[in-house]
Amino acid sequence: MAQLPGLFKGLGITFGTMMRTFKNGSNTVQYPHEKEAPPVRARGVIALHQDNCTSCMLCSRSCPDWCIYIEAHKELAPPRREGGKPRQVNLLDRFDIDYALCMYCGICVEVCPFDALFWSPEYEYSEPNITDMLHDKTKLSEWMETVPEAPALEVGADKKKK
Amino acid sequence: MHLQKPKGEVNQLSSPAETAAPIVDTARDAMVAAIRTTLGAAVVDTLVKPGDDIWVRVMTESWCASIQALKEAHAFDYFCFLSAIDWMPSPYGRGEDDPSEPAPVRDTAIRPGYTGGDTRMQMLVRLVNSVTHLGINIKADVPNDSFTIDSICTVFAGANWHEREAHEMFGIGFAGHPDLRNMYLPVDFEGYPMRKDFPLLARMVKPWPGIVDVEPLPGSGADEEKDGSSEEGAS
Amino acid sequence: MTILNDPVSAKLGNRQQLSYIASQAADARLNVELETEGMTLNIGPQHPATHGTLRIIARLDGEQVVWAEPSCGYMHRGYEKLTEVRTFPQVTSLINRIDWLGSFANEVPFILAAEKLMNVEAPPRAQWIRTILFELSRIANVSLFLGDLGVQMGAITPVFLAFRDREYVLNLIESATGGRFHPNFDRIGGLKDDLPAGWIDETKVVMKKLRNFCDEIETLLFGNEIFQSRTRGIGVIPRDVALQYGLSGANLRASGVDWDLRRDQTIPLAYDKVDFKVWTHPDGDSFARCWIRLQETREATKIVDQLLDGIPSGPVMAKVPKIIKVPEGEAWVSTENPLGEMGYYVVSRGDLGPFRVKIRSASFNNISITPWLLRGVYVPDIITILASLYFILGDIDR
Amino acid sequence: MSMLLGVVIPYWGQSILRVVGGLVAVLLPAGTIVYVFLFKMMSFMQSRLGPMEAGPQGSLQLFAEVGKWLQKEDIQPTNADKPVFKMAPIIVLMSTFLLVVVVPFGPDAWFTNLETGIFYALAVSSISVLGILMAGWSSANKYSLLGGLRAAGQLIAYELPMVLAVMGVVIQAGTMNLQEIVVAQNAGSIFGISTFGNPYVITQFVGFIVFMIAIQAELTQAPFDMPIAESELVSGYMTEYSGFRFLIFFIGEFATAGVFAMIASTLFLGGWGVPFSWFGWTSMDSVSNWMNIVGPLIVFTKMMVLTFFIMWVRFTYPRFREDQLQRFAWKILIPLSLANIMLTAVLKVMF
Repeated sequence: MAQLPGLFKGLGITFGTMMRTFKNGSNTVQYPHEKEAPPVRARGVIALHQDNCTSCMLCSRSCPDWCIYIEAHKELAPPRREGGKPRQVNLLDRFDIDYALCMYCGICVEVCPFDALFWSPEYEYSEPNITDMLHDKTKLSEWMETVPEAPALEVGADKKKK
Repeated sequence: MHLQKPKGEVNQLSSPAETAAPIVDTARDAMVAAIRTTLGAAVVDTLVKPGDDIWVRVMTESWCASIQALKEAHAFDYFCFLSAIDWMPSPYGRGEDDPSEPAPVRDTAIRPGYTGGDTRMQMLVRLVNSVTHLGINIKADVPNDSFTIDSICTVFAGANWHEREAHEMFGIGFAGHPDLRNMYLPVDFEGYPMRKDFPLLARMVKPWPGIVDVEPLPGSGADEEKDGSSEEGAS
Repeated sequence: MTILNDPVSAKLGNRQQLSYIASQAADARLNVELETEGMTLNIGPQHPATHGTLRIIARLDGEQVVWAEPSCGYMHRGYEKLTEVRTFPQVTSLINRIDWLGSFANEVPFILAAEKLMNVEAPPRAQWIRTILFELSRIANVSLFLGDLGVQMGAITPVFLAFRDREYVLNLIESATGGRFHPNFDRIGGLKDDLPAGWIDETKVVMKKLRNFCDEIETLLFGNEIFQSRTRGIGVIPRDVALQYGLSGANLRASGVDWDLRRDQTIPLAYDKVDFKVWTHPDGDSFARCWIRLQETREATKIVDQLLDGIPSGPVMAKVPKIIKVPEGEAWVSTENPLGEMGYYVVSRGDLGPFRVKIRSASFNNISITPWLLRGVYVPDIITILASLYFILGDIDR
Repeated sequence: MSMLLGVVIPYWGQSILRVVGGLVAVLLPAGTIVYVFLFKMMSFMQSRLGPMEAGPQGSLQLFAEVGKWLQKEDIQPTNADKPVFKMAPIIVLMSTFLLVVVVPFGPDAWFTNLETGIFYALAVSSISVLGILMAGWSSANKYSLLGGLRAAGQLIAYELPMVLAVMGVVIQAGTMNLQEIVVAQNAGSIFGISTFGNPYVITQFVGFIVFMIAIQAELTQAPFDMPIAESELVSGYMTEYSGFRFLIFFIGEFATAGVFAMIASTLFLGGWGVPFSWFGWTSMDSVSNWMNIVGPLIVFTKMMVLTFFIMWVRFTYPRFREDQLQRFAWKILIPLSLANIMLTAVLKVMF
């Protein structure tokens, strides 16, 4: 085999691959019919947990692309304890992420101090019209259902979360 | 040929660096001393950060000659890059100003970096010795009135494109460069994009979304705390 | 330290010199014999061989190139300017788009430069994982190069094999970082997160597949006599010219310069913990460049394997303030990226963002040699030379 | 062809049969080659499945493609030499039809039985060069021009080894009539063993290899695809073509591959016949009438085997450079085939 000129060995590689594909099937996936599950950490779409959001603007300010728009107003909520003072809370009026601008860096999810933003591996939300790529808070909240549990860490990882 | 650099004491917990013992980098100190002898009066200032790098600032007039001398006498034969630095801070900041309010006053005083400098523009070249792998950063002032300096194309052919880039981005002229055409920009482009006073339009066309604040509670004073307790949690 | 395993070159002796003389002779022959009117051929910006939008204006005499001049800038995104309006954590999301095939490798030198200025060092576990991901992005990048090399020469199968096996590496990068192409996983002081469970075992399996892929490509392409006749003695870059133009990475090592930034500089990455070969080749021709990259991919899989066995346990993030202000100063850090030496000269003014970032990308220097290199070659050789120099448009134009 | 399966066919019937048969003989192999080799074999060699959506296993993909091309706008460059530009693809396809005319498919199933069939085949196969040159010149595109010129240089260089390779067969068979070459192979014997007849692939092995290499170059398939080199010349002479005209080039490319493979199987693999000794046939006259039905299938099978090799090489190898290709043709193939002719002539005289 080693004596064969490279030309014939090359033919062997392509023929071998063909036979392997016949036997073991292809390496490709017939996309609309079968789908590969993206990894748990995949940055597909950002989901918003509205109850946790205090509209602190941190995500909007740390976004490199300026694609998060937040509007909110203050309101008085009933006190937590009986007889306490009414609390002042921020209520979200608008929480939009423009996915036409977003570059999926994940900084907003990371800076959120109240765990209101999550990554979901969902990826099928392309739109024929670019303006539809602006997801409002209702749509972002709907993604919450698809947010997976954080994966277990590899051996040797520091167990306590920072 | 494998240069063992003394590794600087580095603090994992980012406590103040003063506690680290002073490090001596004999190889770099010797190199700087040698360079001072070779270049003589052409050297304006030098800086050695032990275990890190060498900075040498040379006279504008002897820019090309110094680099030639460094290449020939000290075997800095590998041309890494050539660029320029505009030391004038940008009057626009990061483009996060509120357009409805008067623009904040910014400090635009020119404050040069390592090895000093007297002008707004400074050239920066990095050369490496391909055998000892010792690198050197060479700086030179670019005169404020003419923005022109000698080309080093004749010394390092690879500087050709870098000088063209610096020319169109910073507006620096290179005397003796064979072909100072634009590399990236269209021929009729006006202005020098990398100069600090050239506005970045992407940050001008729309206001920063972070400017918007939470609307205050109806009836409360306008000078109430701006956006709740959340910001403190971050800082 | 030069390790040479290429039997043909060993037999031919000082091939680099010989073919350099031959190319000079070809150069002299130009315009002497059979002088014709000539034709200007505009290759690109939309051309299958230019990996994007590089444009090469070539003056031809028949099929021979009289002069050729690349014209870039069709993809200039002004990253140096953009970094000036971003904070340090925001910059990494931007710069991993410079060389989009090996994006994690772009983040590392910048983060190291910022860490150098802040006098912070990532914990050992973070350094090891950084190094593993760095090598994985090298494998992802160069394996595509090996496939693409076939397409540039008209063989269509290698590229599909490359895509097939690169997919495994991208899956690994994605499952660890969350991003297939733009991981944005590196943080000042460490990494965003630790590895997910089971990742190490998966990686070991993939590294075996990749070594197998390298063998396949070696047989399919490098052993092919047609491939050899197309690349041997073509586009010869002698050592001194390579240094003058600032060529780096495999292009420089193919010209016989034994210099690898992974080995030859002290850098807070785990390269000093592993045992690897730095391949060099004396020829300096297209074949040498491609061959070095093939060997480096193999070597990278071995580096990953060694690192996987010895990852220390511990945290992956040093203690850094939540709002990062980098102290005033200047720092230069460069690493041996898939395309060559990639470095950042970071100037900080003690602000949230950098004052000036000079991005020294490998492809810019690697391509700047083309006007010199393309003189006197034939049109098909333009393609093989460009393919063997291996550039990525984002890395030229930044 | 006046009698088929023992039935006398009137002249109008013959004409209809010729037209239909010609179309089938060109288009059917082309379609099969595209589906089996280009869509499926190439995909499997690359660990993928190829088209799967149109029809079972994507078998109707070709019709979808044809439909797509027919819809597309027929773009003609402003500076193009329009009449020449329009005519070029037709000339290329025409040479394919002219070629298939002399291929015998059975004892009586042939379109025309020329005494100098192989001479005619080699002559008309060069017509496609004209079409390619016309396409390259008239497109008003430098890539097309370079591609056209490369094609011309290459096709001329490879005509010669091809003719010389066939010469060995002609000497051995003693005839230029393709029908007689088929009979000579199937009725013949090697050293008295007539079990396999005398397919010239054995005795003319060198000629066979040279012929296959030459048709690989003639068909501009990799490793000789410089005229259409998509990574250098975008698509060479086809760059400016779109829609229906491109479709004609496309059909032409694969139909010519099929027809050349048929000619090669006729010259070297015994064509439509099976070794006559299997059925006790001795000469052309004793061959069963059923061979007129089975023959085309046999030719088709042999053609598919040969095309498999052509395509296998095409999907595996990188391409040569133009000057290397010329050197290969003139310095290796031509001396080789000349030596083959001399050897054949000497052996012919000896035995």
